[in-house]
Amino acid sequence: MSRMLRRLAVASVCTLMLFAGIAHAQKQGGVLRITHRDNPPSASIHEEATISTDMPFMGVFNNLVVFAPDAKQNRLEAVVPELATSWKYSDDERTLTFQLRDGVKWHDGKPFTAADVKCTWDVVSGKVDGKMRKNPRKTWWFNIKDIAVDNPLQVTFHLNDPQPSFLVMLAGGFSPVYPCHVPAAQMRTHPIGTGPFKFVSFQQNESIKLERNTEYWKPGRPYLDGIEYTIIANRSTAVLALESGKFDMNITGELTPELVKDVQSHVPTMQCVVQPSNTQGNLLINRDRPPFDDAKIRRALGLSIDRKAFSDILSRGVYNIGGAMLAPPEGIWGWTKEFMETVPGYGADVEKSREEGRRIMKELGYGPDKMLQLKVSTRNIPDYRDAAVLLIDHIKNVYIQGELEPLDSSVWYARLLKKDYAVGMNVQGTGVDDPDVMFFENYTCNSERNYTAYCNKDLEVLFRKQSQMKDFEARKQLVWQIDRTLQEDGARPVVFQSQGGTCWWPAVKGLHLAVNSIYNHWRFDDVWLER
Amino acid sequence: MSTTTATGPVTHGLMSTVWYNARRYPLGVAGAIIMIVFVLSAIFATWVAPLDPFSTNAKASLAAPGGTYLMGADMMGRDVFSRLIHGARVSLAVAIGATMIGSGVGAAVGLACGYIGGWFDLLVQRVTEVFQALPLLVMALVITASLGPSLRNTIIAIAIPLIPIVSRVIRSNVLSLREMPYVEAAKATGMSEWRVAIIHVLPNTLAPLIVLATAQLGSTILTEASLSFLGLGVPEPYPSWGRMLSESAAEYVRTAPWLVIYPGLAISLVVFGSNLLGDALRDALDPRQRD
Amino acid sequence: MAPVLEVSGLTTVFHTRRGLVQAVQDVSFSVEAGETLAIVGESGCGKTITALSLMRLIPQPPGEIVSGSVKLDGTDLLRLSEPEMRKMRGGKIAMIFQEPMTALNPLMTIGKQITEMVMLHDGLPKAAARTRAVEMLYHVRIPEPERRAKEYPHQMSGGMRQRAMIAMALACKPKVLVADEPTTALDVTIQAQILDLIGDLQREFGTAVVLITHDLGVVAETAQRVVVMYAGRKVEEASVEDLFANPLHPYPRGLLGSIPRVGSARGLDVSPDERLREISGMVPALNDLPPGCAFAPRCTQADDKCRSQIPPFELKQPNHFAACWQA
Amino acid sequence: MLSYLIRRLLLMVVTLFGVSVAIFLLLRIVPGNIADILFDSAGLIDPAEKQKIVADLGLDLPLPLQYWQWLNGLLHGDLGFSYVSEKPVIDEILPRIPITARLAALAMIFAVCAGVPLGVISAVRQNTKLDYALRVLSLSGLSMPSFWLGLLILMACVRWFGTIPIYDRAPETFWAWLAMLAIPAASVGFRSSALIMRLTRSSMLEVLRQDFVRTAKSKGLSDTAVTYDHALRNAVLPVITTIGVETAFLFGGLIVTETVFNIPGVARFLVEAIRWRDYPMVQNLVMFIAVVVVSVNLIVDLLYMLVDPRIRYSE
Repeated sequence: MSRMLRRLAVASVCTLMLFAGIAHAQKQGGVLRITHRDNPPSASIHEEATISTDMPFMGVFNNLVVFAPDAKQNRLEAVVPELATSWKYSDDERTLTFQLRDGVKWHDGKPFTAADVKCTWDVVSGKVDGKMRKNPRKTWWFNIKDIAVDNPLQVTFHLNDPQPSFLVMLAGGFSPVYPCHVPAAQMRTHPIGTGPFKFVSFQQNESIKLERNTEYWKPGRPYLDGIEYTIIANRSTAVLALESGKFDMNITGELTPELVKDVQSHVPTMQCVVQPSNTQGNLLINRDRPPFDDAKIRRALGLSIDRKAFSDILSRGVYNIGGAMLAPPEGIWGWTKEFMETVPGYGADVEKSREEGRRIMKELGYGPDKMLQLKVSTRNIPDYRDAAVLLIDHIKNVYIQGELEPLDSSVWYARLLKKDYAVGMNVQGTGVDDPDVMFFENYTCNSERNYTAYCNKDLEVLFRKQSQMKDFEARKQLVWQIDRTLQEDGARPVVFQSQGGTCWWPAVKGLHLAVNSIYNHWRFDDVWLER
Repeated sequence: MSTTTATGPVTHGLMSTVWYNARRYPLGVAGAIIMIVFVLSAIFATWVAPLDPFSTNAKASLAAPGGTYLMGADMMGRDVFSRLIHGARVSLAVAIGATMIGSGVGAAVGLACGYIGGWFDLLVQRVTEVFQALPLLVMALVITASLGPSLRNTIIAIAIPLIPIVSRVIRSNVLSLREMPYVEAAKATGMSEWRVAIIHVLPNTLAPLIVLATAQLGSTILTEASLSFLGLGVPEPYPSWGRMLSESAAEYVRTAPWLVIYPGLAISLVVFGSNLLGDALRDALDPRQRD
Repeated sequence: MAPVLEVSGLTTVFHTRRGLVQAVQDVSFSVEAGETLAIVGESGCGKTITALSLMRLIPQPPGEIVSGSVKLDGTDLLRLSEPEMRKMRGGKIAMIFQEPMTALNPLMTIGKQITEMVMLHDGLPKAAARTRAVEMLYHVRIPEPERRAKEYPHQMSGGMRQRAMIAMALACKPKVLVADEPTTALDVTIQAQILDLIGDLQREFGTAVVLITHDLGVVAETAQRVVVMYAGRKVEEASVEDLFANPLHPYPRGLLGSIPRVGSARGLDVSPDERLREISGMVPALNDLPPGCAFAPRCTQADDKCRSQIPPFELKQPNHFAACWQA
Repeated sequence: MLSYLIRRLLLMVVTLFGVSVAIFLLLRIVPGNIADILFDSAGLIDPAEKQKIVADLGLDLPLPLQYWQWLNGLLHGDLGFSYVSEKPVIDEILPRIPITARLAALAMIFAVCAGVPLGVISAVRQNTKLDYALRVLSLSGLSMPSFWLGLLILMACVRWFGTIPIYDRAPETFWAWLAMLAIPAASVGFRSSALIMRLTRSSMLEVLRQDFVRTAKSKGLSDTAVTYDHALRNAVLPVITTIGVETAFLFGGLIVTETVFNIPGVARFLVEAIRWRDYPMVQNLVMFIAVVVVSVNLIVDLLYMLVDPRIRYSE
């Protein structure tokens, strides 16, 4: 009864606020409380590749450029200035010059200059050893030839080739400007930025606290007095805590579509968004080890997969189906449905594909009585394991008897490196929805994240070609073709493209999420609390 | 006080002994029945389970209990009931495996300590104290972490902390048995130490060993469940009860509570059964500890 | 002189899983002030149950006193309510147990254990009760009673503990003292001291003593009259002199025979041919008694009558009763 | 008495030394180290960079040297730095101890307050319906995994209150602490209380059969006086020992309970540290646990001496 009343009260207050919101200006004050899913490996965004670090610490920093806060889709056209006031390409599009904002100060009081920009990208592109423990996005910056400090307020990036996507990568949440004078070790534990929020504390497995940067360069911002993340590993506990009103929102993309439905049925006023997390499940097939050195078996394996069933089971049919690039309408570069149906293994009639798969296997001497026995390795994490369990169930249809081999996280990459696996189930995220990021990070011969060591020099030429193309439509067509080749080659067959839910109370205002990435909108300088 | 009760039960063979004890310990019988059902369903899981515990089904995802899915289905559309029955294998394997290894090695160490004594006993005592300075779960946690998650390693991880528990009891038992008149008498007749140990002492430590082992059976199942709950126990593809519970706990406490309730119920019931049986066995075999 | 304690027709049974066990059947006796009555028998003959029945300390269930009366100064203890009986226990009728090692609370000082009782029955304040406790310890000839009162049972020897036990039992000057094998667990040298002590105190306080023992030597030294029990029944009752001189029932005859030179200290004569004669066989299980005389299976003189009919307990000679067809 | 204490303390040192060697070695068998884990979170494979981290942290040094460095630091009060947070270990552990300590204390208080009286009742009313009910209750307490009980409580809270008790920030007042920790403490203490109850019951039954209880009755004491003044004191002796052993066991329960209720205590932290292969953290936490367990056992033994004159005077 009291719960009903409370809900009613909340609902009516929210309705009131909805109307009031139009009339009232943004409100100053309040601490935004967010549930966090796990312990971030460190506070240094440049060293990590997880939303666990990206979301809570993005507010500490600024980029040179960002995606416009209210942009629905993260793309080149949405890039706007941040620490850079403007940018200019040279005529050959091989130099990119940024004018920098004057009077910006780091949280420790030191002034921000062009040297900091050079420092940052010298390190992340691998030109200088910045004492970082790891540098997961080195491949993003393959095109940087040199960075020149023209004067304290002007910096120039010299590129090897024209690259329209360069700005897109600079605009992502994973590309903050780091202070030159702060050592990498400190950035991991007590980051210093120019952003709207200052770092206060990071208690392992407990909480992350940020407070308002009163000297933020953007006048009147941020509105919030601070942001607090509380780490709650158990997802249902986190949801209940959110619903109880102890928190304002949850870490982005962490709720399953099922949970989002549940939350909204209990708290109808809760604002929820389910969107692609730009995370995909894909198969790592060891093509050096028999029998997968035989392209036919790789193909048969690919034909057994019912991507619709993956989507249905893992997300009640919400997950996108596509190739390496995120499928439209959310994704920019993904195949259209029509194109996809022409790709082998993506046909609408799964039974037909499986029939074809069985035929291939029979030719090779396998059958219901002589199943191919193999191990399906995966990380011992529910997301990975669930997908692997489904995979094992699917490949049964083409006479392959898979046995799950869950590996401890500490062992997983070591095994990949040693190529000690037959089939691996892998789940991975990508920071920005862009072919340059996707292809260079995962499919170039020498990338550290190219787990299968798939190496196709001809295709790599095409990677570079598309990267330099200015014409969007033409580039997209090429990307589709590349993606198709990748899937046909079984480089890393993509099984599903995940979506995740984010919920927040209506009192949280000014929050914008993009549809094709969860990593890039957590500056929080426009967000305010209406209560 | 002079005894007024009559002499022991008149036994006419094994069956009547069983029947007599069954009448005396009805709770023990209940425990035995639970354990028998548990063991049988573990052994004959393939025939008992109505559905394939590994087969996924998009249409049955999170089906509520009832109909085809007696205890509902999990997210993958796998039948919870069938998975529980197959999960009994894991629990049984861990319970029997860890208890046997733990009791076997523990008994051997205990006997050796009681008999060899001296520096050996002293050394083992210190090692035992090291083990006892750490909670069982912490010990098992570190061991599974260091060996990696697998059924075999889980068994080892749970068995190792059992060894000192068992060896201590057996040791003190041996020490007291050595002072027993009939053992002294046997020695007086010129029997060798080892003959005495095997003929007179060993059989007499068997009863406390059985009692102790049965009592540990339940706790090993609980430890396995806890390890699995923390993500360090028996991994997929074996459907372990603890892991079934832990994964559902993260997600379905509210949307699909049957995924949390039934695995927990299965664990509790089996441990309850083994405790009942253990109590009855203790009463029957070890009169000194009788209530 | 009227007897202080008059027991008649006392019958105590135990309800066990294997049926009803008749632990004590129709036992009667009486004791006068200052007198010592010994109840003798092998273990399992029901003498301890008799003693506990007098105190109403039979665990209930499974035990039950089904009939009879235990009159203490004319009051039937068996008819008292439990609170009334509590006032009697320790106050009017006290008991000493066989095992001084275990009969005292190991976590309480000796003094406290006596004090507790004195306070309860005589309503004395704590200090006075304590003084009495020390006095009693002095009475039982414990050296340094002040210091000993502060000690715990485990700090004392067996004999000391039994003295303390006696001190406790007699602290409230009970009319009747039930002593259940008070010396069995003690060394022979201590045994005599304890028996002397009981005798001395008995004279001093005029207490009636019911002495339960299996040791005929003890009987000969301390008791005036003897009741012999077998399988829960009285089989013979007589004065010590009469019994030792002329045991009527074959059981006591056997008992006397099994210990040599018994009673020689008091000049009682035991015929040489009856010495060292063992009683073969075992005391029968009380739930599985033979139909006739319970002793018949072990009796060399038993005939068919003995095996089929229970002999009545009757006067065979002046002041000498027995239950035997052959006597 | 003093020599006994010294002997015990020396043995404690030996035990702790053994623990330190054991945990040190166990951790080094673990496949994968902190570098693997760090790279794992970034999805990277780069043996060269990993090697750099390993060298930075001194993990490539010979084991005896690594052990000596740790032990030497430990003896000088320097616990080193966490591999993950790169903060001093002491700063990570210290703030978490009070939370776990409060939870454990509350659980133990609950266990004793519920276990001992119920055990006594069960023993005094042996073989009555109440006794059977209590025995089944205690047995089910021993049979239920504490995390499941915790989850059931959470589910009940969701069902009836629509929300759950969750540790979202440190409570400020004593009562707030109590409110926060009561439910987790009860769910973890239930097992201990069941154990204590069983033990009290059987110990009580045994004591009630002993001669001195009969003596006490023969003195005319009331049942209450016999039960509480004489029997109970003797019956709690083995219970005290169990409380010591159970304190060690309780910690295991705390690991899962802190996980279920999201309490940022030491116990849950240990699991995370193991997961991260954060050697300094795991080593020092385990040592801390061992010190606590060993000390509790010593305290219990001393307490035992205090209560039981037989032991007190024989030493």
